[in-house]
Amino acid sequence: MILTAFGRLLLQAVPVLFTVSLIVFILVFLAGDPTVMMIPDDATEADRLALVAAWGLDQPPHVQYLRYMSNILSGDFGTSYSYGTSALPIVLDRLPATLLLTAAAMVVAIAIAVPAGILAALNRNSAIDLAVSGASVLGKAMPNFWVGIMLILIFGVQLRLLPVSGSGTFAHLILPAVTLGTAFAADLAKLVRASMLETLGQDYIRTAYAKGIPDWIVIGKHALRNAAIPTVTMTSLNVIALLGGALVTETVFAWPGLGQLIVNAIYTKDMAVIQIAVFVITVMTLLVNFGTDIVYRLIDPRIRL
Amino acid sequence: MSTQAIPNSPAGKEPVLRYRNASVVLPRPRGGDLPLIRGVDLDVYRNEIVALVGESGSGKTMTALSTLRLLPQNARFSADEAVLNGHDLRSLNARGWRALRGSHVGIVFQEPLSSLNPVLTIGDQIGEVLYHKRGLSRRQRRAEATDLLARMGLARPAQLLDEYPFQLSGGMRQRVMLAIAMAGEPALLIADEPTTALDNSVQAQVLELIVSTAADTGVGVLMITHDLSVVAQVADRVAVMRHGEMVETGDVREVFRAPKAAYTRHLIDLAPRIPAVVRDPATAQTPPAADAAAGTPLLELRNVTKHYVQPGNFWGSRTTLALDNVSLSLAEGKTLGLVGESGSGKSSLARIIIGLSKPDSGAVLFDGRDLFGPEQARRSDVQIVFQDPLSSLNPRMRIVDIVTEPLGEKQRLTRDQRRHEAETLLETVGLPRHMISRFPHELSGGQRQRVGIARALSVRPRLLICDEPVSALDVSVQAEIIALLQRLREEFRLTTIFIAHGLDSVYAVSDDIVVLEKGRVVEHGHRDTVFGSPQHPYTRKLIDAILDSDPDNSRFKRDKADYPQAARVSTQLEQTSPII
Amino acid sequence: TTAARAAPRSETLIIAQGNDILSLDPANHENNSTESGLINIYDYLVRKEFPNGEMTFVPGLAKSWKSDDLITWEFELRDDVKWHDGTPFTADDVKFTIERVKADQKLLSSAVKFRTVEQVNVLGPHRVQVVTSRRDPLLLHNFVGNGGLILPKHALETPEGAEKFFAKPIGTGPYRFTEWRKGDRLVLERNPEWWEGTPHWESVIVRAIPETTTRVAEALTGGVDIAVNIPPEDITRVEQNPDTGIISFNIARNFALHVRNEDGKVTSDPRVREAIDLAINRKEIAEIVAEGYATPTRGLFPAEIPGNNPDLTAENAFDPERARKLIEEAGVVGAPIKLSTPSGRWTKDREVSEAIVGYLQDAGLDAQIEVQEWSVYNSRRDADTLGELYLWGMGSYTDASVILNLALLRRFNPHWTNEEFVSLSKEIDQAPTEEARQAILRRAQEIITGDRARIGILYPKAIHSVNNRVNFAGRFDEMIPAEQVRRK
Amino acid sequence: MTQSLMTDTRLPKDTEPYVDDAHRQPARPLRDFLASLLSSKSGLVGAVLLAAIVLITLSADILPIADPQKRSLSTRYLPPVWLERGVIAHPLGTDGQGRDILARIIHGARSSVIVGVSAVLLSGILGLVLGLLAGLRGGVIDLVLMRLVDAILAIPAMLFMLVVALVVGSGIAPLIVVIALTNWVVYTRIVRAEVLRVKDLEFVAAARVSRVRVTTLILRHLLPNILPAVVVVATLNVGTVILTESSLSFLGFGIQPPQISWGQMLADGRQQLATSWWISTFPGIALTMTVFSIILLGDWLRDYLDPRLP
Ligand SMILES: Nc1ncnc2c1ncn2[C@@H]1O[C@H](COP(=O)(O)OP(=O)(O)OP(=O)(O)O)[C@@H](O)[C@H]1O
Ligand SMILES: Nc1ncnc2c1ncn2[C@@H]1O[C@H](COP(=O)(O)OP(=O)(O)OP(=O)(O)O)[C@@H](O)[C@H]1O
Ligand SMILES: [Mg+2]
Ligand SMILES: [Mg+2]
Repeated sequence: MILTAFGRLLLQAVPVLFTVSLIVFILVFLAGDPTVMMIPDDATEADRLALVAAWGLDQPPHVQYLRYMSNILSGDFGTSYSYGTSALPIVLDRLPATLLLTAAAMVVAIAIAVPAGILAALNRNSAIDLAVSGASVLGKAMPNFWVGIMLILIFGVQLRLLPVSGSGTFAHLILPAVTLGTAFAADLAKLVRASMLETLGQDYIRTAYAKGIPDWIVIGKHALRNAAIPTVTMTSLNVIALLGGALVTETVFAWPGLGQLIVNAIYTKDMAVIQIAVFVITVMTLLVNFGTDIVYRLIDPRIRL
Repeated sequence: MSTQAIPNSPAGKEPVLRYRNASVVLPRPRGGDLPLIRGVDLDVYRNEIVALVGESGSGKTMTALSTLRLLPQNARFSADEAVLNGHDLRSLNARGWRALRGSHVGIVFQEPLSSLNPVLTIGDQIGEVLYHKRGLSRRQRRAEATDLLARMGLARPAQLLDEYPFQLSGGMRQRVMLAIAMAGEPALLIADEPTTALDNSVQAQVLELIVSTAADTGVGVLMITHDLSVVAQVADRVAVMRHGEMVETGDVREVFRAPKAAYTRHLIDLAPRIPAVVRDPATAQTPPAADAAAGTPLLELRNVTKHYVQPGNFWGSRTTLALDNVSLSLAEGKTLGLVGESGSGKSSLARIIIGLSKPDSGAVLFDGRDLFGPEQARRSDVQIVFQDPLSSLNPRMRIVDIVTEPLGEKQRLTRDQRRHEAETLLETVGLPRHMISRFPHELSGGQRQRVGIARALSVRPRLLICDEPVSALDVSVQAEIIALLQRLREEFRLTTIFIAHGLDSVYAVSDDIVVLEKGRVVEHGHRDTVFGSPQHPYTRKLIDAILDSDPDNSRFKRDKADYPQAARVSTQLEQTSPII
Repeated sequence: TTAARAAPRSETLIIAQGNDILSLDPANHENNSTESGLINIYDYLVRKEFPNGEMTFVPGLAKSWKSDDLITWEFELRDDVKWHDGTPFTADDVKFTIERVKADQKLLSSAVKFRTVEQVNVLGPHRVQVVTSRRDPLLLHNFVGNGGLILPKHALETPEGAEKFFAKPIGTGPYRFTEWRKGDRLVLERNPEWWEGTPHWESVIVRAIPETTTRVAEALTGGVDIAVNIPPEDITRVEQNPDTGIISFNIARNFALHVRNEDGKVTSDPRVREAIDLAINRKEIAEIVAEGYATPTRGLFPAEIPGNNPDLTAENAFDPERARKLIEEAGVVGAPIKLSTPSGRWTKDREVSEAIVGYLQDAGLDAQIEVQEWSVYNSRRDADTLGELYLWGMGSYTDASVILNLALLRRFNPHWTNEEFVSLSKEIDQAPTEEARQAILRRAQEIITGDRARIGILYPKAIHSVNNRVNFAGRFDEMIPAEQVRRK
Repeated sequence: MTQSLMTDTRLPKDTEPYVDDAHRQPARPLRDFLASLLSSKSGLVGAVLLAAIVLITLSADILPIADPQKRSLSTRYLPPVWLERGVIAHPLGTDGQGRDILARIIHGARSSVIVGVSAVLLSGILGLVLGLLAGLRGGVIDLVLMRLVDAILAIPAMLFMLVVALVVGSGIAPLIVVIALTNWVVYTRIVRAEVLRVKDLEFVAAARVSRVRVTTLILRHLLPNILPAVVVVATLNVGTVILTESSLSFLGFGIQPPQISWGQMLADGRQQLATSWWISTFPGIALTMTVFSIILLGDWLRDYLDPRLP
């Protein structure tokens, strides 16, 4: 079954990657001449044209695209205009930081949302429920950069508990992960609450209660596992959203993830880097979908891969 | 009526369950109380099967759930007396209830799939009862669970432990449920509509099992059902509920022979009976031979084959053969009964005739013209009434629009004409005119199904297909709808195809019967021929599974030995002071 | 790597810049902060310093240099310099560096560096001769700034080439390359064999912190020792913080309005252009928008730049009455006029533009601001579709002669011409003395500002936060060489 | 014995919950709507809040507030009126250019709300059409559309932003277009899933048996049953889009002066968060309240649109 799913993944990947590369190419092409941004202020127009020719940007677009694609097929993923080196390692360099932050943010989100959602569902219409709903609305309504800066001012500057920015140690991870995590926790808590409520109303929960086993087993084993599927779905969607880099949060915390790289590449119209970055994101997205399917299967034996 | 003995109960013994003047009320959101059950008196003794009957919503399930305190949130239970296996239910605290559940009372719910946790193995679901209720070790649990499953008549019980509910058939699931309920060795077993979701033949097996379990372990059984044939077949005593109250209790034979309450009488009148031909083929009427020769049939199917393609594995996909070379014909004005197990292709056939799906090969001739040929027949001459009255009505359309929709947009009816038409149609199906401006969810199940029939009738069809039009309805409503269909059939001179699970009702309404098995027609003939002398073993099996509503004619005989009082020493339950 | 990581915080200098290093190749970037990082790894042949606010060249890898005709230049190189891998530094490396920049069109410095160089001759292991195509009084300027850092021939001319080299580059500078975590930091460690003595810091970290608020927070908490570009409104906070102080100094940058004067634009009328010039209260902008951290001016080059015109001051430049009168005379009262500006590219750029728009409105024009994202802004400028006025903060120049670069003029003021200006651009190469050369440059600035093709507004100052444990005064060229930052 | 089936019900029927439906004719959708809204606490709070915001937005020009663009060097960084140095003329204080925060919030509401609502409308409609197409047609169209959706999700929105800014220019309209261009996939996915769900319900089969036209099938049977889910998502999406605008402002791409938006105020004011907190805090509160009210309204709408709930 896993092989089947993997085969499907490969089948899906080809058309998606192709579509993506074409759209990105068109967009970057429309964004105009990258040399305008590259060339020094005091260079002449002739210098610029020489640069254009050196990069082959004077060719008609379809020729450029075909050349690009055939290079890719022969394993050459292009050279970054701004770094002057191969684009692939530039992108792959950023991947660990992005993946780390994504994972940490998800851990934070789940650690907050799952207990909160369960508590709210078990105490429907109580003060707890209300508090969870209120907090989740707040979490959803506050812009990330604002939350991030507030966290820096409070925990970094005022309390001096945590490092302000950067990466490297576990302490560096906390604030950005919390910034992202709380935003996702808001949505997730509502979802956990809803799916717990739905699950708790199911016949098999009544069966479980009728067995006279402890409540925590009914909730933790019978209900939670069944309520997990939508949670997993949303988590995977969030992971996908984060794979492109949590641009705002990365910028605030000077976190060296993909988001900053991509945005700078977009600003400088660095075609090769944008293409590879989007490729990598697409591949990661497909992998996450694949992983999600496997997790579904582990949670729920009825699901076919 | 506090502690007086209930008539016809085995006197002088302590019952496993004893309710006196029990009631459950639910506070309404805007004040006031909604009584769900009122003043219920009920006794269940060891090795006794008590059937609780009544129409939907009469409070049967509430009564049962109150013995486990699984009532809706906020619901309040009160009683003059409520004793289960020696424990006063009125004074249990949360831990007391937990201790009671599983080890003193076990329950089997109606829907075997949804009542089992879909993501846990069978072994796990039985094992946790064995662990928490009987403290068995891992190895003991496995052995005991295997033994339990084997006792429930399941083949290869050891393997089953590692399987999941979805891998089991309906009957197997219900056996597993029973195993779970019995795992804690309870004194009282509650079975809430344990067979409603099952096929006729599987139903018989499960009932058999419940009866034998009661006989083997001496457990008292409270069996909830609305099917009187089931009651007649298995129950020792019967309790009839209506509107939350107990209207009659008594020995099953007596109740069936001489029902006291008007309501009970009404129910017993509706109870299905085995057609006489089945018991005595001699009573069969010979089919009128003339019919066969009479001209072209209205509907004729020639070698219709239908496959469904489902997404399957890597490259290919799975195909299901839903209809396999089906040929049949139906003369004008006749009713054809279509029977067969679930999944045998009945609905597929209906969808093809109605034009919702295309056959892979074969032809469907309506009035001599090919429905799928180049020159298509008038489709509006064929209409359908669906099984589920709720999902077959658009929840966001008013009844007036629903019933007049088939009249078509081309006809350009004015608002008033439309209204008038709708009112007439409602009247035809016996609904008050004013209902035309309602939405489907504002109607009861029976009313909705009447709307479905009105919609089908709006274009004056010549052929009406009823795909299980009553299986989602209450017994008494079922009878109403079938009676209505009978009447309309004559009134409108309809040719009808009638699909249903209940063979007795199919027999009652049909002229001819077609039996489908795995998409193939295995038998086709006059109803008396098919029921009286079935040729195919499959048909025989179906007919044998019909239960008769006659307590004297029970198939589930059992030994009613006297069991000693609670063999196991019951654990002392934690109690709080009585809440009354 | 481990040495740098293990270096105690007290032995580590951490500098926070607004953006990451763009490249480790000194010839392939056009970015001040990148250069500021790279000067710790590589060395220049000559260095520029600003004693008494005047730019002078001092020895670097070259001990001395001379040229009699401004065509043939001879450099005497140090003979005690070693690359980080121990290989001795020779004249071949200088020749290689210059020729590399000239040869490879893809290198960004290629367009502007060593344009006049015709030949590089190695006269001895530590003597090199550079021959230019014409008299070039500015040749030394080529050896400072982007593209001027000297690279090792032996390490770059391997079959694996540049990509391999720049993965772990070596230089002759005071610090060795340890690690570049892209988007995060450049980590350097002490080069104990440096030719000028043992470097001051055990390790140096150059961090990229794009968000200003975060950079300030890092400075306040001591996470970094120097944080560049502190916004004026945070100055008090930094100063009141017991561990930090503010340094502020002149830099090689100016804010000017570039004016399009082609037919059909309201600014084609010289009266309108003059009115715009007169309408702007530069002192107020400097005082209030820049909180005093800028010098109001009508000029285009700050005083440190050779050839700047000191007469173009903000004195008496503000005359709102006359501005209004001119607008009325020109008959363009209420005429729409658009001022394009980037936002966040230079300190307070948008706020300056907003203030200017306010003055133009006071003068009777219907002025509107048009804010554009930086890369869009560049493309628009290139496509000549910005507003009648646009703000530009030109910088990082070392000489006022860029003003007479006609190609550059065409990129920034495509529709403005002036005969005298064009002839000045031809004369400048023939200027007999430095004095004459600077006179030409002063005249050129007078013409372009007099005709209001460019209207000088401010010379902004750099504002950095510096931790009290270190001393750093700031440099006019905005470089932060780790060696010039000292522990107290 | 088949008699029992023929018999009419002899027992009296249950009393009907509705004795007479006369009061329901004609239907009063508006009254039902309002009644439902008034009886829901969260719905009411959300509606009142949102109505107030919209009302203030609409009357921005006639309210007695300061000119939002008026810069005054003498009034820079004034705190809110209740703090020391605060003045009544600037109740919520002023920013670094002496502009009145309250006036800017009120005027900024307009662009924030316009962007939120129009981007959601535009992407909703686009997503609805494409989702219907994918769900109903299936096959190759479905395959292509869904791969396109995958692709759009992987491509950074900033790229679209940059291209549109270059090709069309910046401003509110391009911003809306860009958000719509990347946002429609959300709706396409939902609509497609809903179509696939509803398509197989029996009432759709019944409509097809009735030979209704395709347009009727879509308009009368599919859409009304799909829209509620879409509407609920859309209400929540409005909040998300308003937040997106603020994030874009943070990155220098949002609504630019002279137009005012909350996102821009928040982003500009973030640097003064430590010194003059009011500059970005009040727009933040306005934004949070708007999103809050929309979420509350969305929650209520979900219940209201479910015909099975009372
Ligand atoms: N959770 C609940 N909240 C409110 N009312 C309820 C709830 N569950 C059941 N009821 C009501 O209680 C009454 C009795 O319900 P109960 O389920 O006992 O009926 P039943 O006889 O088992 O019907 P059926 O044959 O349909 O299962 C019904 O009117 C039902 O509407
Ligand atoms: N749309 C479909 N796609 C794939 N397979 C289908 C589809 N509809 C029916 N089948 C399969 O075709 C077979 C016949 O199904 P059909 O619904 O006709 O049976 P049925 O006799 O009506 O059963 P039931 O009594 O449960 O309604 C079954 O195996 C079913 O799983
Ligand atoms: Mg029930
Ligand atoms: Mg069927």
